[in-house]
Amino acid sequence: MSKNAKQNLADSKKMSAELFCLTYGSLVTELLRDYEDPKEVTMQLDKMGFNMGTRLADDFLAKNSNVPRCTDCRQIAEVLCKNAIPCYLGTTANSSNWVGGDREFTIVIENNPLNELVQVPPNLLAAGLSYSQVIAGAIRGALEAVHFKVYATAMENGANTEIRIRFDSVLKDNLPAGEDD
Amino acid sequence: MTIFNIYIFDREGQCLYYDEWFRTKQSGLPPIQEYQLVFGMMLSMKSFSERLSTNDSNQTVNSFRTSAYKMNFLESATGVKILLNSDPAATGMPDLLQKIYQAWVETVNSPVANLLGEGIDHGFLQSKIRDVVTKHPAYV
Amino acid sequence: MSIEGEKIRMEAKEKWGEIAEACVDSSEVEQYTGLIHKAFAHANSETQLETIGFRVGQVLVEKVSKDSPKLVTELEIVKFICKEFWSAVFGKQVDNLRTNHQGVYVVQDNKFTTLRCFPEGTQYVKSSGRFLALPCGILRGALDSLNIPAIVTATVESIPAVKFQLQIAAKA
Amino acid sequence: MAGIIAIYIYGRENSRLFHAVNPEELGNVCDIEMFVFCSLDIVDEKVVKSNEMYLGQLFTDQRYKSFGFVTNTGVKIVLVVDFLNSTLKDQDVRSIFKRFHVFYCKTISNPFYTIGSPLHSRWLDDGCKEIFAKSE
Repeated sequence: MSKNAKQNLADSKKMSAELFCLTYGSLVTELLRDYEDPKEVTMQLDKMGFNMGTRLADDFLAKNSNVPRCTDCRQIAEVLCKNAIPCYLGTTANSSNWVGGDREFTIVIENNPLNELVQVPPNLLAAGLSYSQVIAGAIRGALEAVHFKVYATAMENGANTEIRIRFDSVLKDNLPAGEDD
Repeated sequence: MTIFNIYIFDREGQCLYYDEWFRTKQSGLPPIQEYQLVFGMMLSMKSFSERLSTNDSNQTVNSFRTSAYKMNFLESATGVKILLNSDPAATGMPDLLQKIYQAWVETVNSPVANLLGEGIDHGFLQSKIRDVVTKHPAYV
Repeated sequence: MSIEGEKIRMEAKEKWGEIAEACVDSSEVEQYTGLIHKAFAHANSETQLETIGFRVGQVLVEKVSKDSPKLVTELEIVKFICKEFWSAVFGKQVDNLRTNHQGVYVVQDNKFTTLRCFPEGTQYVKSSGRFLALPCGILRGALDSLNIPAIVTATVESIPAVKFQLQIAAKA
Repeated sequence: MAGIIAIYIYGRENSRLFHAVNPEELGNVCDIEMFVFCSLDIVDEKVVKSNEMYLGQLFTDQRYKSFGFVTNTGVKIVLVVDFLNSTLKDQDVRSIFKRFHVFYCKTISNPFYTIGSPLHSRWLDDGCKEIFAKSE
């Protein structure tokens, strides 16, 4: 690709990232006008993320055929940090403070682009607004699509966003009637 | 070398898509039963190949072959199952299956499909999949 | 979510249709505000998207116009929107711009970015409206920031081609 | 960049959005305010004639001189500099305005900021520390 074509591509990627973050921010403030209660807005963001996540799983798997099948949380965290989050958020992530026999861990998303230019008012934070909960919802939705039931909550920590994930259970494939596997 | 037909199932075993290119013999079953047969075959294939496995390494069934055809499998972690029936000597099938999976994601799985509720226009999916299959070297 | 939304909205509309005739004065109507809201929620999902877009446009145009030359006349501003702003935000320049020189501009984009997942042709034209509310808001917000109050509407004859009408409000 | 006294940002209808005065000049804030008001009138005059955002020097009295910058969206930035300052080149003033325009863009990108209301952000604060720090 010629130099300025590459430059245009880089610009358009950067601009579409800004467009996405600005639109998301404007959506959050619109929800706050609609629901007034920040906790309710956080739940709406989680639901929205969940619905996106259920479809993102297939989108991600179609684009990354080399991703191994995950069977435990360590592998899930590895795929999230090394493939999924860089692919969709264009930033790096790593997992930390594993407890409960590797069933509970935190994904730390460094310099989360979603809230890079965002200053959430302290009163909203205190009242339970979790600005990046859509990401936690998307992770929960994507993992449910691959039969892992988890709980996920997002917390802001300076420029980073931490997603606390707790594994719940493996969802069995529900077979069509009459098919006894 | 050629590609005979294709089945796509969702996680619950519902046949989302069927298409054929070179098929001279029919199964004699109504389509619904044929789809259930194919889906049941894939589940059974998976389960007994696991039971007979000599070690507990994580394995996937990629295909089974007869003298006349090769049934190629792709199952995504989300449970989407694609079965492509091809000439026994056909090569590059895993790559073709992955491209079909991408075509399915871009149409049926796209945000538009969900919003429109009644599901994406079948022709849209058909044109995409036929385009991918007919352009593949194994398709004569 | 959207299918149930549609069903709920339809039922609410029918129920409101029956009740509406029976209502004699406004006090009676008040009891049904919840029902009315549900019945006409569909419309406000597009207005909400447009409002969201408006704010995005106001900010985006500041960034995009940062490095462009000084824009003075209305035509210069609309051209800037159709070239630099459109390609920065919607990925390509517009395909055609026409004006009647009385404050109405018609902008044609033959492959509009928010409709690219749609199957081409006319089959889904009537449900593409929701996908154009946000871009209309973005354009209205951008024009507003450049001191051009306008009404932005979009029409689709055949996906993915879209015609945007910019009606510039007469200067006070 | 010695001798930077203050920086003021105004919205389209001349509503004040931001101002910062060099900590060493806090004693004469009133004079600075008066000086900026005069500079603002010159901005409105110069905007019509100028064919670029940078308006160059606006106004001067024996103590201060001011430079102006207006964005396409009508946001005005006024920079007040010590009259005796000679080290500050035109290029430096332009780059200050460019940087503050970026800070302005970042600040209004915060979804919780209402357009047209006073600006508060770490970018603007850090920017001011930087331009005021170098002045001896």
